[in-house]
Order: sequence, then structure tokens, then C-alpha cells
Amino acid sequence: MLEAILFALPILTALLAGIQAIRTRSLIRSALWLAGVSASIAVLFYMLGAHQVAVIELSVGAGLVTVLFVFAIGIAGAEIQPQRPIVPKTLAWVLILVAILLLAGFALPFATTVQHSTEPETTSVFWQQRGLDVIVQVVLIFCGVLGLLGVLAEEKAPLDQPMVDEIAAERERDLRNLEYQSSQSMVSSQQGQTR
Amino acid sequence: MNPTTLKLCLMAVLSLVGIGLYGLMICRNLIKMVIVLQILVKAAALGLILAGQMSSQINLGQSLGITVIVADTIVAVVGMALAVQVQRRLGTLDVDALSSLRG
Amino acid sequence: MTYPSFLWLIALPLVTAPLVYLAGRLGKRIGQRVLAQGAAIASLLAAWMPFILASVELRIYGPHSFAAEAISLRLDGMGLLLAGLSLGLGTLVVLFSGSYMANEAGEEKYYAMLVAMIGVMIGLGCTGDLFNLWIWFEAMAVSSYLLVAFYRDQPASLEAGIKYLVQSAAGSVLVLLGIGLVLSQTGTLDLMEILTIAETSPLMLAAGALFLIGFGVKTALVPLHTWLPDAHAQAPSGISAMLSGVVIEAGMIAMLRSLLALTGVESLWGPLLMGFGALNMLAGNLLAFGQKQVKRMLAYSSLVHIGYMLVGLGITFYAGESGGAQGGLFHMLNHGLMKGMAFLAAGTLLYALHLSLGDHKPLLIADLAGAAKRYPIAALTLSLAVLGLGGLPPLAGFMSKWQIFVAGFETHNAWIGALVAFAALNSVFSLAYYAPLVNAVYRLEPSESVLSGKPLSGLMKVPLIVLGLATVAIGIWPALLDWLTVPAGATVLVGLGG
Amino acid sequence: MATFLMLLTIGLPWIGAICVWWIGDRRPRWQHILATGFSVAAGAASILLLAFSSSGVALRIPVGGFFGDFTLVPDGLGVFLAVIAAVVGSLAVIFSVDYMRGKQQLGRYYALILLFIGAMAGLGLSGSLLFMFVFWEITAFCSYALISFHNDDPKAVAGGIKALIVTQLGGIGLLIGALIIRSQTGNYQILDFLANAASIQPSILNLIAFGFLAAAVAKSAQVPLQTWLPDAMEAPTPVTALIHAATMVNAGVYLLARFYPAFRDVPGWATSVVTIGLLSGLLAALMALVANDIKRCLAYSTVSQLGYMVYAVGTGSVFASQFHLLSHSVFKALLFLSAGAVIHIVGTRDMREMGGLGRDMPFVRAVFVIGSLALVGLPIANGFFSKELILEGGLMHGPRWAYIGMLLGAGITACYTLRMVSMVFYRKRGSVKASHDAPVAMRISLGTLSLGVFTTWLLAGAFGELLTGSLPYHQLQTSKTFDLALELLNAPATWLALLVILLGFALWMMHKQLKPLIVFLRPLSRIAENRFGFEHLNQGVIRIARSLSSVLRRTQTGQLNWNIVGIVGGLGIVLALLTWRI
Repeated sequence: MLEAILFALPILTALLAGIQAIRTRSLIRSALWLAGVSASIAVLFYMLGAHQVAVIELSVGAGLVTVLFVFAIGIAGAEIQPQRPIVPKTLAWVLILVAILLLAGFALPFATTVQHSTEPETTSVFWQQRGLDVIVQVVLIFCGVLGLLGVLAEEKAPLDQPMVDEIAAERERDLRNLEYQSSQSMVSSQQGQTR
Repeated sequence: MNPTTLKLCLMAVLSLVGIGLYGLMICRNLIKMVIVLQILVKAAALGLILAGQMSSQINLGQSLGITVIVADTIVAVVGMALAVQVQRRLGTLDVDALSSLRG
Repeated sequence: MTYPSFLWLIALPLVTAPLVYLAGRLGKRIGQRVLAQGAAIASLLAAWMPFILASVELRIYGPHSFAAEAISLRLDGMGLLLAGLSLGLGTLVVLFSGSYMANEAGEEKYYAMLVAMIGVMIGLGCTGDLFNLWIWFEAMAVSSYLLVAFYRDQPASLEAGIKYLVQSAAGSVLVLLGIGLVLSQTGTLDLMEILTIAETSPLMLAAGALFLIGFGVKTALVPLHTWLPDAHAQAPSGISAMLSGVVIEAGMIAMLRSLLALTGVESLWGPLLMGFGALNMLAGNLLAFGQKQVKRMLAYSSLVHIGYMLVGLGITFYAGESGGAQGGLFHMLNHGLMKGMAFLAAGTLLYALHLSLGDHKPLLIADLAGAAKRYPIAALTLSLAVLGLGGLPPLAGFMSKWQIFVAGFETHNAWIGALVAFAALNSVFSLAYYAPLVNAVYRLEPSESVLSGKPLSGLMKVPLIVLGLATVAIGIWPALLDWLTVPAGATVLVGLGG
Repeated sequence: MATFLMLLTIGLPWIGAICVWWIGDRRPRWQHILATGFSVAAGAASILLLAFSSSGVALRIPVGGFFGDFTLVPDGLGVFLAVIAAVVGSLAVIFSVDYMRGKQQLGRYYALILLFIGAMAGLGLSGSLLFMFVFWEITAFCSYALISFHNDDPKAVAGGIKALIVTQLGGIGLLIGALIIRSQTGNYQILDFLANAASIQPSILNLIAFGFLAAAVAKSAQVPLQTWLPDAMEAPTPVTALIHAATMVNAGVYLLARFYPAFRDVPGWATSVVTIGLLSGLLAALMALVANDIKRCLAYSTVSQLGYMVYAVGTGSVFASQFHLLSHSVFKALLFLSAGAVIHIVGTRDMREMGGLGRDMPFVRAVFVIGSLALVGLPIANGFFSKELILEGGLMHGPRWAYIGMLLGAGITACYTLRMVSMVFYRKRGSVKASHDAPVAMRISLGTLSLGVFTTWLLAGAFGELLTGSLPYHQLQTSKTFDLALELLNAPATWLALLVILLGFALWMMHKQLKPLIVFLRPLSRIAENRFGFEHLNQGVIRIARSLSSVLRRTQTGQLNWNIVGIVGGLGIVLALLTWRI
């Protein structure tokens, strides 16, 4: 029981931080709450006996990723979003409840620790036994870096203000066109129906 | 490991997944969606560690966890890059503005 | 220690991808823009050698595996089929991209990513380890994000890219949860071992559902398909061909591998696959019907064809005969050829009519009017491709559909018979949107865009001609591909314990 | 030898198709010459093939596990269909030399026609159901592509697509039948199926029989799937003559005749066939009575005559149906081609604008009247013998009500034929004029065909021998031509039929005096003009598909959040489906 309570602490913080990360309107805060999730998960990892992952989670998850996010938000600007979500909140709630409760129903009552053949005590699983994963991971990182270069590389000068305006105007025009077209198609489809 | 703790941890994984999926449905900001994706990834990594723990192969679980964390960091970085590029080109990060492809 | 040749087949594109990139950078410095393409072609052509060796080895020794410590790589029919498809279509796409991408910035990244993606897909087909499967899958996704959003100055292209990224990342998380559940119960990640160890338990059921949905996002099962039309329509045409012809199929292979490991657990996977198949056919057809953009229409038609494959595979899952899976995988190959051809042909026209004029407008069916007069090869191959997709004999698509249908009736099950009839009905329905395309292409009065279009380079036509000939040849002589489809069908049976 | 000739009959047109396409549209002269050459050569090969007919499999190529063996069987029915396709095909091609002179995209035109000829021959000769289906679909494709040959005309495009979809819908019946046969007998061989049909479970045989019937109904444009044929009249006229009168539409009748021995005993099958034949024969004749477009009028007449053939199969007179098929292909091709000559020269298809054209084009008038004689079924012309044979068979073996209906149909046929002839060639002058008579190439094919009208009935005996000699499972009653003719002339049914035909003539002659009757018939004619509501049904299906499509397209919102809803929803549904397995 005591163990359960001990575990419940980081779990609760993780969940709370996760909820806050979604609820907050500021992007920076959201990124910081994510770091909070990361940190509490790292604690949980440690308690579960996964010491290396805990360290990596702390450094990569809570550290590097947060820095990257803050950096990205700095570039993109911390835009405040309209509060009203596109998908009705009730629908989202219902769907999540159904899916997660079903999953829980499948998993929770039957989850038990299974004793399998004990694994080698060495910590060389990552580098040796699962070496192929590491190799593929290298490929993945290569692709990711190339993707980053591809998306962000600027051959033209970075945007200066007038171009932003121009694009915004273009977008406005496109949107208006789109609205016009959709209203047209609505009208025509209605006409089709009445005919 | 204590069965109560086990179930507690499993519940934590599922709740985190639920929070993440809910966030993906509700959030309208692209960068925030990438942040929410990271919450989901944390949940998945926790799930893998837990699985390793349950099958008493914690090192295997750790190995998988590390791989997942690194791989999904890359995904997050590419996602952020795309979001930044969207902001540059469109001047907004709003999902609603980003729905010219429909029908 | 000797390495089987399929390892070379996986490694070659992966190792050469950075070289392609470097060659491209070097080429840029010395003003030789073709260097990247040349390197990519050389790398893929080189990969054909181990491919041929591997297929010979498979024929002689049967499926064989190579254990890299805890993870085993395994060459079997399904892996070879995916390798053949991605290598074949990939080579043609690289050939095609020469002039298509000539005006774009960052060609070298394009080619390097393409080569890497091909290598990753070959690896995905050959892995025998559940978690390793996930990481190949993730690598495939990461390598395709940039390719989808390659026109990074185009808002629509960025939009498609980020939607694709978020949805496939969400899917891959679900897969990871499934892997966790399987690992917690069986204590192993090796697919063959899971198949023998796994017992029926609700946890494994949940794992199966998570695999179905998680991989299903990439495979574009119907309620999860929403990213597909955007990504396929906005990507450069060569990439659309790869995405539609190979990537979603690779997703399906991943789904199959994971579900096959769980067949001992549950017999419901077959009906589920068939159900999704029926849904995909219907929704895909309805969505494609009345679509005005050519590439978007082709993208929706991919949903329909995924449906056929699922029906074929579901029949085998349900009835345990190899025919359905063989037909489904045969259809996978044919769909790759035909859809690849369709996207490449649409791409040549898009290039000639819009892109070469610096215009990123989508290609509308109305734009195609009268294209046959100025671009006879592109028009002919586009017509061949869509008619083949619509299932007209003697083109490849008909033969594989027929095989699926035969397998369906072999089960002597009335429900499956009805499903086959439904599939045939959908096939007829699909002609309602394919046929107008053909008619438009052969109009006498050309549209304005055709009149103002640019002439095409010869190299772009080569892949079209090759694919067109292949489509007709397979349609006339379907046994031509038996060396790929029969072992692949057998693989599915091995999973089913047959 | 038979194998070689069969391959020539199928292969020559296909090689020709590739050559014509390859030559390109810059050399139209060569295209005309090549197309004519290849089609005539195929026709010659097919005629030679008549001498080598047999019931055995002449060529067998194993294709692979799921696809069975590709076989060619030169039996009477098949060879006969191939001959009609190749001979009428070559005449249509010769006619096209004048008709299509100076038109654009000749390569596509000729390539498709030649492809069609080869496929039609293959359809008849194939001994494997799978390959029969393949050829069946190729003919449907060619028909579609040729109907919408004038792609710039939206009506032509719509007509082509409609034809394609309706025939394909029926084709599903053939597909399912073939698949069931394969799952029952283990292969696709028609001969094996006919031999083992009795051993197949009745309920399954039922399914096959009605599947094939659906395919035949769609292909032969019978009620209720007839609506595509009138719309197919947008095709260039030689195509109409070849595909929509002489050959492809016969494929349905051929299918029924071919499998008659297997389905004869299926309960309800023969009655359904008779009913469909009767309805098509009568309704289409009524529609022909009110149509004003000359090609549409002929199209309805084709549906009606095909109805006679279907009826004949239903009453067990397989020989009569095939004999009428022969006569009909000759005289209907003649009628369509001469109508084509009229349209080509005067430039309209509306009969109300024509009138008195006989004086300007006596040759065309002569051949058209010859064709009409056969259509009506007056003695000496081939249509007389075959139609009387059908009616006699119907009287002896079929239900009485159907016989009376078909007899009535003969009268209406006479009525609308007379109407057509008088509206086009006699009457007072209409608003259009003909500048010249038919040119040479047209005359060659028209002349040959009108010669055929008077001579093909002489082949009745030989044709009967051909069929009885090579069809192992059909029980046919045939006799020498002379005996047949004598028997027909002595039969009271023949005189009854002739009387009805004369009544039909009289009806048209007195149509001015018969005002009250016409007033009485007007609602019927209005319904006929709306094609008995089948067109509405058609439109309804399309409208439903369209609205479903637009509803579904609205779910593609393009908003990422909704896309995620799809994923979560999908997960929920799959999990919910799996709950009952716990």
C-alpha cells in the first residue's frame, strides 16, 4: 500500500501537469508544463528501476525538448489562440472516455506480472542485443536531420514584414474564394436537390 | 512488483494517453499539438518500461524506452520545424486556418 | 561469418543515401545538378543485384533469417514482395524526377530521402522483431514527412505535411502501447515466438486492436484516412506515386506482420479486415466520385484499392486458404504499378501544364481536355492506369481482383460471397469517375492549359512506358509475378499455422 | 488448322489495331487501307473456320493456378458468332472509309473497332469462362469508348459511360456465375460445366442461372436494363451498326443459348427468359412507334428483335434464336448503315425534318426498303423465315399468352417500319435535302448486306448441321432448308403472323382515320417516350450516389482536430467490437 502511495505521487503530478499543458493558453507555459510531465515521468522511471531511461528522460525530455520548444515558440511567436475548440468538447470527452475505458477494461483486470526467463544482468541490452534498433535509429536521425534542413533551409532571405502581409492577404483571398466556392457548391447542390 | 502499484501505473499510462488524445482533439495551435504529441510519447515510453518490468526484463524495457524517446524527439523536432514554417508562410498556427484542403 | 544477400539489399540504399546527399551538395558546388539524381540511380541500380540474389536464395533455401543478437531479420515472401515493389517503383520514380524536380531547391535532399525511404521500407519488410518493426515504421514515416511537404513555400503542401505528421505520430503511439501489452504478456518481441507463446487474453485482444488502428492510420483504413488525400495530392508527383504505391502498402505489411503474430489469440481479425475493406471501398468510391482534382481523385481511389487488398487478406485470415492473401498481395503489386503509373502520368501532365510555368495550381480534370494530342504517351498511360484500376481486362488490376474474388468463393461462405459481389459492384461504380477522365483526355478541343503547356522531356516518358507495358503484360499473363506472390501468400499461411 | 484460323480471327484485328494506332493520325490514307485489310483478312479467316468446326478443345494454354486454362473451342455457336463479328465488322470498316473520311483521331476509331472485332470473335470461341468474361469486358469497353468517340459532346460521353456501367452491372452476374462454377467444378471450362451441371446443388445452379440471365439482359439491352442502348446512338453510325445492332448486343442471347442445356431445368428460369423477351419485344416496339430520331427508332427496334431471340431461347428454340440472330445482324446492320448514309448526307437524325429523300438517293432507298422487308418479316427476306420459326416454336413449346404478345409485336413492328420508311423516303419533302447518293465504299457494304438479306436464309440447313454437329449438350431440331421453308409455308401460324403484319401496315396507313384510337393510345405513348420510367429510376440512382458523395465529402473537413476524432473513434469502434470476445 505504501508503495502504491509512493507511486501515486509522481503519477498525479504527471497527470496534473499534462492537463495544465493542454489547458494553458500560453505556449511557453504549455512547454514548461510538458517539462513537468517529463520530470515526473522520469521519477517514475527511476522508481520502476529504469535508471538509465530516467536520466535520458530528464536530459532529453525535460531538458532538450523543452529548450527546443521554447526556441521554436520564440521564432513562431507566442500567438494566443481563440479559446473555442473546433471539435465540441463533449464529443471529445465521450470519445476519450469510451476508448480509454474500453482499453482499461481490456487491460486492467488482467494485468499481472509474468515471470519469464531472467535476462542477462548486463546493461548491454541497448548496445548489443538491440543493436539493430540503434542502427535503424541512426537512419531515422539522418532522415530527421535532413528533414529539418529541408523544411527550414532558406535560400531566399528569411521573411521580412511586407512579405508576411502579402501572404496574409493572399490567404485572405484564398479563404474568401474558398468560402465563395463552397457556398456556390452548396447552392448548386441544393438546386440539384430541389430539382 | 505489487499488483496494486502495477495497476496504478497502467492506469497512469492510459490516463496520459487519454489526456494526450483529448488534447489533440481540442488544441488549435500547431505547436501545442506537437507538445501534446510529446505527452503521448511519454505515456508510450512509460508503457514500455512497465511492460519490461512486468515481464521482468527491465533492461529490455529500458532499451526500448531510450529508442522511443530519441526517435520521437526527432519527430517532434520535424513537427516543430513544419509548424515554424507554417507560421512563416501563413502567419498563423491556427488549425482552423490550415484547412484549405477539404472535400 | 557470412551475410545473406538480403542484408546487402537493406544496407545498400541506407548506406548510399548520405552519399547521394553529399554528391548533390558537391554537384551544386561545381554546377552539375544531375549529380544527385545520378547517384540515386546508381545506388538503386546497385541494389537490384542483391535483390536478384535474394530472390534466388529465397527460391532455393526458402525463408531464412539472420540473427543480429536478439533481433532477427528474416527474408520471406512478403519481405521480398515489398522489396521488389519499392525498389522497382523507386527506380522509376527517380528516373522520372529528373526534369520534374529540376527547378526545385533542395533536390539533393529529395533524392537522398527517397533512397533512404526505399531502404527503410525494404528493412521494414524483412524484420522479424516487433519493436524493430516499429522503429523501421517510424523511420519510414520520418523520411516521408519532408517528401510530402517538399514544396515548403506552398501553404497547401505544408498543411498536408503537418497533418500527415500529427496523425501518423498519434498512430505510432498506439502501436507502441500495443507492443507494450504484447511484451508484458509474452516476454518476447520476436514475432515467431509471440505466435507460439501467445495465449488468448483480453490484453492481447487490446494489443491487436491497437495494432490495427495504429498501423491502420498509415494504411488509411476508413475513419483514419483523412490525411491521405491531402498528402498524396500535395506531394511532388513522384512521391505521390511512392506514397500511394508503396508506403501505404508497407504500412499494411507492418499491420499484417503484427496481426499474424496474434492469430493464435483471436479469430476475429479476418472479419475485421474484411469489414474495413468493405468500408474502404464504399467510402473511397463515394469520395472520389465527383472529385474535380486529378491527384485528389487518384488519392481517394487508393482507399478503394486498400479495401480490395484487405478483403483478400481477410479471406485468408478467416478461411486459412492461401488464395486470398496471394490475391491481396498480388493486388498490392498491381496497385503499386497502376497507381504509380497514374500518378506519374498525372505528374507529367501537371508538370507540363502548370509546374513548368511556375504555377502550383492543382491539376483539374477540365485541364486535361484534349491532352492526348500534345502528350500522347502521358494520355495513353493515364487512361491505361485508370482503366486498370477500374478493373477492366486485360489489364493487371482485373487479374488480381479476380484472384481475390475466386478465393472468396472458394470459402463457400454466403457472407463472403456477398462481400465479393459488393466488391465487384464497387469496381463498376469506380468506372463512373475513371471513365470521364479518359473521355476528357481524348477530347478534340484542347483546354487553355493544354494549349499553353510546355513540351515534355523524353526521360519522363520512360517510366510511363515501362509501367504501361508491365500493366498490360501482367494482365495478359498473370503468372508472370507468381515468383513474388506465391511465396508471399505462403508467408501469411505460415503465420496462420497452415 | 482450326487453332491457327481461330488465332488468326482473334489476332489479326488486334495486330491491325496496334498497326493503325502506331501509324498515327498524320497518314489517314494508310489507316483506312490497313483497317480494311486487316478486318477483311479476319473475315476471310473466320469464314474458312466454318469448315473446321468441331466440339473439342482445339487449343489449351495453362495460365496458372487461379486462372485455369485458356482454351479455344471451335464449335458451331462460337464460330458462328465469330463469323458475324468478323464479316459484319469488315463491312462496317469498309463503310467507314467513306463515313469517317477527313475526321480527326481516326487511329483511335479504327483501333477500337478492330479491337472490338477480335474480342467479339474471342468471346464466341473461348472455352473458358474466365476468358469469355475477359472478352466480354473488352467488348463493353470498346462499346463505351466508341459511343463517346465524339468526346466533346457531353451527350456522347454520358451515353458511353451509361452503356459501360449498365453492361458492367450485368457483367457482375456473369462474374459471380463464373466464380461459383469455378468453386463447384474446380475449373472454368464451359464444356465441363455443361457436362456436370446436373450434379450441382439446385440452389447454387439457380444462382448461376439467374446471374447469367442478368448479364445477358444487360448486354442485350433487355427490359429493365435497356435504357443504355438508345443513348448509345451517339456513336458514329458504322459503330452502331456493328456493335449495337449486329454483334455485341447479341452476346447476351449467345450466352443464354450457350448455357441453355444447363439451365433448362432450373425452376422459373425459362419463364423469366420468356417474360423478359416478351416485355422487351413489345415495349421497345411501342417506343419505336413514337421515336423521331431515326437511329433511336432503329435502336428500339433492335431491342425488340433481341426480345424475340431471348423469347426463342426461353421457349427452347435455340436454333431459331440463333437463326434470327444471323438474319437480324444482316438486316439491322443494313438498316443502320443505310440510315448512316442518310445521316451522313443530309446531316440530321430527326425524321420530322426528312421526307421525300427517296428521289435524291434511290440506291439508299432501295437498300433501306430491302432491310425493312426483312425487319417486318415478309417472305423471301431472311427475317421472314427466322421470325416465323421463332413464332412457331413459341406456339408449340411456349406459353400461349407469350405467343399472343409476340404476334402482336410483329404487327407493331410492321407499323413502325412503315412509318419510318414513309417519313424518311416518301411523304412530302421535308426541310432537308440530299445532295448526292451514297459513295462507292458505302455502296459496297450496303450492296453486300442487301444481297445477304435475300440469301442467308438459304443457309438454314447448313447452319443447323453446323450446330447439331458440334454442340454435344444441345438438343436441336433442324432440317434441310427446303423442308424448313415448305413446313413454314404450310403452317397456319405463318399465315396468321402475315395477317397480323398486314394489319400492322393497315394501322399505319389509316393512322389519320384512327384518331380516337390514337387519343386512346396517347398516354401510353407518353409513357413510352419516358421509356416507361426506367430513365427516372436510373436518374434516381445517380442522384442518391451524388448526395451520398457530397455528404461524405463534408466529413473531409480538412481540420486536423476532426481527423484525430476519426482515429479515436476508430479505436473505440474496434475495441467495442472486440468486447464480446472477452
